[in-house]
Amino acid sequence: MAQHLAQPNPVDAGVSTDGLDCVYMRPSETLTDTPLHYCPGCAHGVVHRILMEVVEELGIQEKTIGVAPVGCSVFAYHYMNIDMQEAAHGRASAVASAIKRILPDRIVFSYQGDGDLAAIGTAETIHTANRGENILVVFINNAIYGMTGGQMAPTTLLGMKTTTSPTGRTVETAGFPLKIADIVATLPGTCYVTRHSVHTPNAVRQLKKAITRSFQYQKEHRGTCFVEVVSNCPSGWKMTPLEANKWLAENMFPLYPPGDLKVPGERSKP
Amino acid sequence: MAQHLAQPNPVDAGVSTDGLDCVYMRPSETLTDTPLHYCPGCAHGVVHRILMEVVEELGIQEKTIGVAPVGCSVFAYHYMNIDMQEAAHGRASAVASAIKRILPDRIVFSYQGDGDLAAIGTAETIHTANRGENILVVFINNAIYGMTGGQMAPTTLLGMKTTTSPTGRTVETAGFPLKIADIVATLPGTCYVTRHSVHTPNAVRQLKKAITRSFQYQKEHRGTCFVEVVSNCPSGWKMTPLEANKWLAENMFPLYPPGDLKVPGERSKP
Amino acid sequence: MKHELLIAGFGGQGVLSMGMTLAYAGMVEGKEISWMPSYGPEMRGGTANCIVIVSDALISSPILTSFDTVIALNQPSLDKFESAVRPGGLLLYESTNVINPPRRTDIQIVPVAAAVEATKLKNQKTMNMIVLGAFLERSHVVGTESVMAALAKVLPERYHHLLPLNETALRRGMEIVTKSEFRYQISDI
Amino acid sequence: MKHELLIAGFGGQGVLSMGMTLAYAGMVEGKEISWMPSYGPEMRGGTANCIVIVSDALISSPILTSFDTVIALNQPSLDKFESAVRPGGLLLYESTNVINPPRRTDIQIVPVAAAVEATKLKNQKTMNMIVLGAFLERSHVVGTESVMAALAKVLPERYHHLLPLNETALRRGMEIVTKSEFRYQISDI
Amino acid sequence: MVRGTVTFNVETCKGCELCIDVCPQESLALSPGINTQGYHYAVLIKDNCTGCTNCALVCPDAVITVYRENTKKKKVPVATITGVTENISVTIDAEREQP
Amino acid sequence: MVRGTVTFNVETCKGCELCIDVCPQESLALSPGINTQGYHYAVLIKDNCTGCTNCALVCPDAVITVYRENTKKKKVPVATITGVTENISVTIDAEREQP
Amino acid sequence: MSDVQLMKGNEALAEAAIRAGCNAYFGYPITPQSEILEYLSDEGRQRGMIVLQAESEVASINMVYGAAGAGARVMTSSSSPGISLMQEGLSYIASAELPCLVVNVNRGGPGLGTIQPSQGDYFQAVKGGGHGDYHLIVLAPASVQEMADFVYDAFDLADRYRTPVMILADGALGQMMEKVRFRDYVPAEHIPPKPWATTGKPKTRERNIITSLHIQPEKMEQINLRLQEKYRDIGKNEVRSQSFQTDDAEYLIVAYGLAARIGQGAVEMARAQGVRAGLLRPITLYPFPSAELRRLAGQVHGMLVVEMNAGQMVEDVRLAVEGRVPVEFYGRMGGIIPSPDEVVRALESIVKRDVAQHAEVY
Amino acid sequence: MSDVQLMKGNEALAEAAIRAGCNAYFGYPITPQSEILEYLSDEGRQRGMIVLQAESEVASINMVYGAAGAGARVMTSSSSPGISLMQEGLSYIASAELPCLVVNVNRGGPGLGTIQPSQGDYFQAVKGGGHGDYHLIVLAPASVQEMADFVYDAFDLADRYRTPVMILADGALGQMMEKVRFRDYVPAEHIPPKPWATTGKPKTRERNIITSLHIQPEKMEQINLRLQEKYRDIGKNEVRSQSFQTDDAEYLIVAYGLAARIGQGAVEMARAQGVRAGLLRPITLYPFPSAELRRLAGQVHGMLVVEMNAGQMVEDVRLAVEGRVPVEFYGRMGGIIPSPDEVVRALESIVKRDVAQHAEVY
Ligand SMILES: Cc1ncc(C[n+]2csc(CCOP(=O)(O)OP(=O)(O)O)c2C)c(N)n1
Ligand SMILES: Cc1ncc(C[n+]2csc(CCOP(=O)(O)OP(=O)(O)O)c2C)c(N)n1
Ligand code: SF4
Ligand code: SF4
Ligand code: SF4
Ligand code: SF4
Ligand code: SF4
Ligand code: SF4
Ligand SMILES: [Mg+2]
Ligand SMILES: [Mg+2]
Repeated sequence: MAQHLAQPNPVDAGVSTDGLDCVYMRPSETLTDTPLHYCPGCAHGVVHRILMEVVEELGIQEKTIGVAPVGCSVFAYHYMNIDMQEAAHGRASAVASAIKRILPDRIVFSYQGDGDLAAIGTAETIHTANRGENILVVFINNAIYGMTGGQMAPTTLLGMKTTTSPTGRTVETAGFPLKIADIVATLPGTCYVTRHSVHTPNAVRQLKKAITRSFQYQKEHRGTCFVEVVSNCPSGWKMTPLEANKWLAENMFPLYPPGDLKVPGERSKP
Repeated sequence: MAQHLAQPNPVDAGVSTDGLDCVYMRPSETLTDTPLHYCPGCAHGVVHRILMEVVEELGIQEKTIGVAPVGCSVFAYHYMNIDMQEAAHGRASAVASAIKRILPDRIVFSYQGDGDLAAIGTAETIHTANRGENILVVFINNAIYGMTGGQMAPTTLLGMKTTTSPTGRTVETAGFPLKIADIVATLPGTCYVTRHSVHTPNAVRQLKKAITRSFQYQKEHRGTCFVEVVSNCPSGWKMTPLEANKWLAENMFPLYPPGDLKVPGERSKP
Repeated sequence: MKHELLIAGFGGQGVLSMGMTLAYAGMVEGKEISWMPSYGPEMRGGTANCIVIVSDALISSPILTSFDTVIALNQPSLDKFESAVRPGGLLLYESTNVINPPRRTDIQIVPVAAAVEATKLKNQKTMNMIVLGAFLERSHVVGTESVMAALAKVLPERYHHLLPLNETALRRGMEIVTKSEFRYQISDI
Repeated sequence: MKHELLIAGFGGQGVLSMGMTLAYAGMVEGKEISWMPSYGPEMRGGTANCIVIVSDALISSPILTSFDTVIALNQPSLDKFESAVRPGGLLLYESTNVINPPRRTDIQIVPVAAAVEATKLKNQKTMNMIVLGAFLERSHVVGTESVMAALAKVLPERYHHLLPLNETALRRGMEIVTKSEFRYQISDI
Repeated sequence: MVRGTVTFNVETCKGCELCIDVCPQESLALSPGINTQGYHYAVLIKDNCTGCTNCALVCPDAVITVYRENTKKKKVPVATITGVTENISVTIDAEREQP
Repeated sequence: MVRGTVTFNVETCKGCELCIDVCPQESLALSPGINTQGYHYAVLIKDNCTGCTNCALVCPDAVITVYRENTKKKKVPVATITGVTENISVTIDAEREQP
Repeated sequence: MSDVQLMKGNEALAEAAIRAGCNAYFGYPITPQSEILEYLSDEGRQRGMIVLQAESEVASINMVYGAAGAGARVMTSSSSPGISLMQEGLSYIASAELPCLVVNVNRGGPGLGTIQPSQGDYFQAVKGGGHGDYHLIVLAPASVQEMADFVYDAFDLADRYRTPVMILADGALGQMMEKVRFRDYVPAEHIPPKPWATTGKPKTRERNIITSLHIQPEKMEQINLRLQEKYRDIGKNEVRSQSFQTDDAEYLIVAYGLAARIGQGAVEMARAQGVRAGLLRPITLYPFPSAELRRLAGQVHGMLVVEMNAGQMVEDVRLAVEGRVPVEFYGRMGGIIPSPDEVVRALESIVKRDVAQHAEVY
Repeated sequence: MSDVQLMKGNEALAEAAIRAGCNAYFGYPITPQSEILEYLSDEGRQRGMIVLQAESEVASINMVYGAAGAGARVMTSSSSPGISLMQEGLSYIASAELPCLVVNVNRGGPGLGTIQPSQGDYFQAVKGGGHGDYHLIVLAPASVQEMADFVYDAFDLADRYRTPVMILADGALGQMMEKVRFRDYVPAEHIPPKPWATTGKPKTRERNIITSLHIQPEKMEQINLRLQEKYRDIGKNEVRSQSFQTDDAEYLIVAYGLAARIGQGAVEMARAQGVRAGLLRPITLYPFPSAELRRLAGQVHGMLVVEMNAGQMVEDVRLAVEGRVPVEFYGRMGGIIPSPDEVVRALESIVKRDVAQHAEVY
């Protein structure tokens, strides 16, 4: 945790930090200085930071390769200071599978939105997990297509208004919200499937633990780890960040409750 | 059951049928006279016949539209005397969904192999079921790619030898057999998910009931019905038909046990 | 007559609707018009802009890199588009939150403290109308009546009670800009 | 020299390996050869065929519609390919299970009761070798030694104990065809 | 024992033997000869068929038609009474009644 | 009460107010002014920050650095004994021991 | 003027689809055309259209296949990467001869590229990006008005020839607002009966089969010959192009879609400078107005093809004129729209060279 | 002769891939090329290759993207419908400049079509079936021997230019057995270092990023200009074709792949009949041997393009000769292979017409 003791030069000169230790600062090595392009309050930023904190703290920057498909987080490579590949929409887990098979001793993760992972990428998601690829899949579930301007996603809640469900999602036209993590958890190839959020400090702390665990399991070749982050999309939801996080807790958790869906028993792969 | 009483002209003149009623004959209306091109003992033929028996007995020939994608059963339209569409590999359920939405009062089914439905068609399968499309999906699971010459399918058993798993399927290279019916059963869009076979007369009788039920539910707009038929592929398995059916019961049933995975409680769609 | 203009600012400052109002006004006057918004992910982070062309003749390209007029509603937009004003053109900007004013000497530069005025009108949302008024006063691309007619189209029915307020804002914009002496005369060039 | 031939029958009658043996034999003799199997779903239902070309010159197309020789191992193949034999060409067929023999008068027709002979050899699998022997006797496309050498390549190691049996079958085929008078002489044409 | 029989469309039989395997009466076998498709086809070799339809059900090629004797007896009238001018009463003994 | 403070990289703040919401001390608020990105940015408005890091954890833009006083007291020697030539025994009264 | 409206190209196209009696839309969001799906999800559904947001473009195009096969008037829309995913489906649809409309609001590629306007998908649209010998009828609108008008034409052509029709626009045409007036159109008067559709087999007819599979080469060749025959007919009957100041033109600009508008601007500027320029604008990219270009090749001294790509349609122009006149190319890529004055500069260089040559000659 | 073997084209290609040091194969079964996947699943795995049967062609091509981006020598293979599904991925790979080999064993289309041999995917392969301005280097083998040899060339070209390379064969070349001898090839001597690959970022270098996204049009145009520059280089350096009896030829047959073998047969027959025929066989379909064709256009009286499709390469031939000589086309479709004598008949008709014309002239 070297960087936690490193003394940064405080930006607003006003505050005095004499005799105080720095107990929290952004990861200095793994997170670039590029300002994030996300909308104010967007969860993507938090998850990016946490991921990079873990990479920095585990000292695996040199071994980690990330894959981010198109979606608002397509620019992840601007912010994460590690080798990265941008993937076609929905194919991140296939791309990550291939990278991992070529470089089995590297730590590989994909970072995918719900439109990406649960709609166009459904087949790749299921088969990556079913093959038990030794990677971490980070699943940002904000129940909407953020980047393209707020269309309905497979994860969109019933009754939820989006630009393609202007009167609210109905079962007749669009079917039910897809709980893909629950599906993935049933597959023998996965070793750790868990659902988190970043709307409170404690939630963030939990997520960080989950990601750390996932990388640990990956080192042990336990199979696929799948971390869902129930996220917000203030812009797509047409709410303020505070409203969005409140709405998230009240409306998304009932359907997507935080917690572990699957934890490793004995290694699922001999 | 009109056609059951109709007296056919017996083919081999030798046998006398005087004073006997015809208690079983191939469906005369819905099954064409074209000889099936399937290999000797192939389950496809039985399932074709049963499907058409039900269509004939329910008197829905005029209302029924079938979709068969590429796979050994791509020629289904040579045999089933109903309007049919041939679909691209993996897309049958998407094609069927569209047909049903255009013609909601018709009875629509897709007839798909395991390579088709559980590999390339995974996304379409899951989303068709998740939307609760009012169709019947008939899933012929013979644990192999028959038409292309016996390659491994997602459903191929561990240790099973195929042309692409010459030393037997291993988890390391190919992951686990995919129990897609179990996944589909978890989706709220489905109303009836059941697994059958045609390797014994009783199994055939059961399958016929299941298909009849499925069409009934479709009339009631209950959502997606999914009927898996654990099938054989003597050619792909390199066995005689008798060996194949024996092997099927001994090796496939443990992983794909026959029986209902989901039966309708109260209607899953309001 | 052909006028090519760019309006840029933060999302939420009413950049797009301001442009659309102009376009409608042009339509009301039977002119050829095109309205081209910035679109897609570059809107993340909250900046928006649109290009409006009002012309008597057919319009070839709706997307341009230099303009007769640039209206900048914030510092980043000002920095980004100052150079896009054609020599002799007009650069009109909301000055309240601008720390580094434009430097060019070959164009007409008009600062408008619209935010301040908007506060006086007790409705920050009128800011863009004030700026629009200022622009109309300077350019006469379309008539004020046409703009009011356009507003009636652009504003959803449920906001029509705000039409008078918008007119007031428009006129206020016109007043303050006539008062404001501007730093460089076209003649300077 | 160039010989184009088609072998057709049920899957399992050894159609493909028969062709491959010929091809290898041609290779052994340093000839240009191509072997083209029927492939894909038309194999469902159990018929198979392959086209073998043995030539001194470069081979252009591996797929043809007419042949110097057609070897038919069953009735359907006979019916389907009788017409594909070039005038003056050779039609050789396994006659045991054939109900409707060929009718053409402009080609050489050689029925071979190979199945019967195979039963005598107590191994139905030798049927195709008997037919092959008959063909070699009639056409001399490749030498018997080359064919034996080829067999050693085509047969997987674990079946090499069967080589002698295959040779016997080959020779048996040669004998019976010399005995069998055939219905039409080339001279008839 | 119910009397039945089966007929085969021999030309479409592929000799897969599935019918033979499921016949409880062991009434079926493959013919030594082959059909024009080259298959040894299934034939009835005994007259003990009960018309249970097992064979037809498992046949992949819809080759088999099954017949069975009709076990339901037609009702036979016990009496014919005509020209009735006055009320009469008729009774039938239980034994002779049809089931 | 532990003493802490926070610093902001104001130019990268987007004024989402998430930090403000989670501060147990209500030490934060948005500034009336805006940064060059046009956002009212978060600032420390009280000196009661405990350095709990809540704000930094939820900040989507990694704007915040948190400082806290080091509560671990350094050990102070209770005596210095030098030039010992013979065995001696030293005892320290429990009270004066460090926790 | 009463019913003139100010609309985005994407919205105008969607509105026209509703008015054209389009029964169903299957699509997936992608910039810069998501407004089509969004408009139809609202207006379209309200006005009785089946609008299904599919799980992917692959599913979309196959749903179009199914719906068209069931006799519906049906469409999908996407942008470059999404259209690439539809290539297999398009080949199937063309082969099974199913009428439908596919809209490509072209963005800058290759790869994920940019979402800005581009004409980089010309080859894919015109030569057939899918496998096998097939073609789409390809219409290239140049204004919001045409984004609407061509929808009617597209559906009618699709039905007349039982073939997929593509409207190939670009991001700018999709996103910009212009004036649009909707043509009167009564679907019932245009939509033909579809006796071949799989609507359920009555006793009175043979079963209908929608397929593109023909294992026997002879049969498959027949299918292909029929398709080629159809493409010849289309080439005879449906070529459309627009001329601007070509009568006395010595130099011809050839451009389609948005680039044609730039070209028109350039022609005006060039003429102002005394260069006798003209513009030929292909409206149907397939079938291509080759005859008209051959005719003009006899008249002009040189041609300049202007595209928002690296040079694609220029090949069809060269194929048409077969060396009779020099054919130059000017293009911008990656989402950049050339300005009329760049085009004029490019034109001038041709003029200069041409004059120089003549100098030599005489 | 010792190491001459009798092999199927698909197997020879797969064997060559192993010998070329191909690290990984990702693919999905489809006739007529499944033998590639099958051979590699057995031999390839035994010899240390990563062989993954993907869930689809879409997954396959994106796995190729990932593996190539991670620095591996990697390939996939499929046949027409499967290749259509790869178009988006191919566009990404070309844009991200990732080296890889893609094999298309062409079958008859469009749609599901037939599994018989065809050349119907020429346009898709050469003009870019995917979106945007990109090209694949396309090699067209004509024998089982070349099915093997071109694998080495393909991988080397892919690495040299950081571009996807396609081997475009047909069902017959994949399925037929011929003699083949494997060239000596030491991968280590050919495979260059790949400092751009995402292998994990050491402190000593900036992070590597594999992407095809460039939101700013200016940037995206730069990428495109670089790609076009690369394609020009490839055009300069890598054109390959084969001539047969062209020196004194008066009539030229132009054909590639299997059709070229038929063409060769036809040339011999024609010459036997006294017609001075020759054959030019493009080996690289992209870059296309236009210069050589232009040269021959100065020599011959006419050209006959022979393809197993409705006429695709013929366009590139016409583009090359620009009307200098008449260019006729003869093709068969749906999986039918033309016979040498059909071709000769087609050639004769040209000869007759040509002679007639000359008659007029003198
Ligand atoms: C093949 C293809 N189809 C569609 C798109 C357009 N597109 C880009 S991102 C995206 C989905 C974004 O939603 P999500 O994956 O949930 O990510 P988010 O932006 O919500 O974080 C879509 C549909 C594309 N780029 N490529
Ligand atoms: C896009 C595409 N990929 C691959 C193929 C080749 N193909 C045809 S059928 C088939 C799978 C057959 O297996 P299955 O679906 O299980 O049906 P079965 O033959 O076993 O009944 C494949 C891979 C194809 N036709 N199209
Ligand atoms: S659109 Fe939604 S997901 Fe995308 S950056 Fe904005 S808030 Fe985040
Ligand atoms: S290959 Fe298998 S599935 Fe196909 S017909 Fe033969 S036995 Fe049936
Ligand atoms: S009907 Fe029953 S008893 Fe008769 S042959 Fe068939 S299986 Fe045997
Ligand atoms: S089951 Fe049918 S096909 Fe098989 S042997 Fe019996 S009759 Fe013949
Ligand atoms: S560190 Fe804790 S107390 Fe201090 S400002 Fe942040 S949230 Fe408030
Ligand atoms: S959470 Fe971060 S970005 Fe949001 S207001 Fe606080 S400091 Fe600014
Ligand atoms: Mg999302
Ligand atoms: Mg199967």
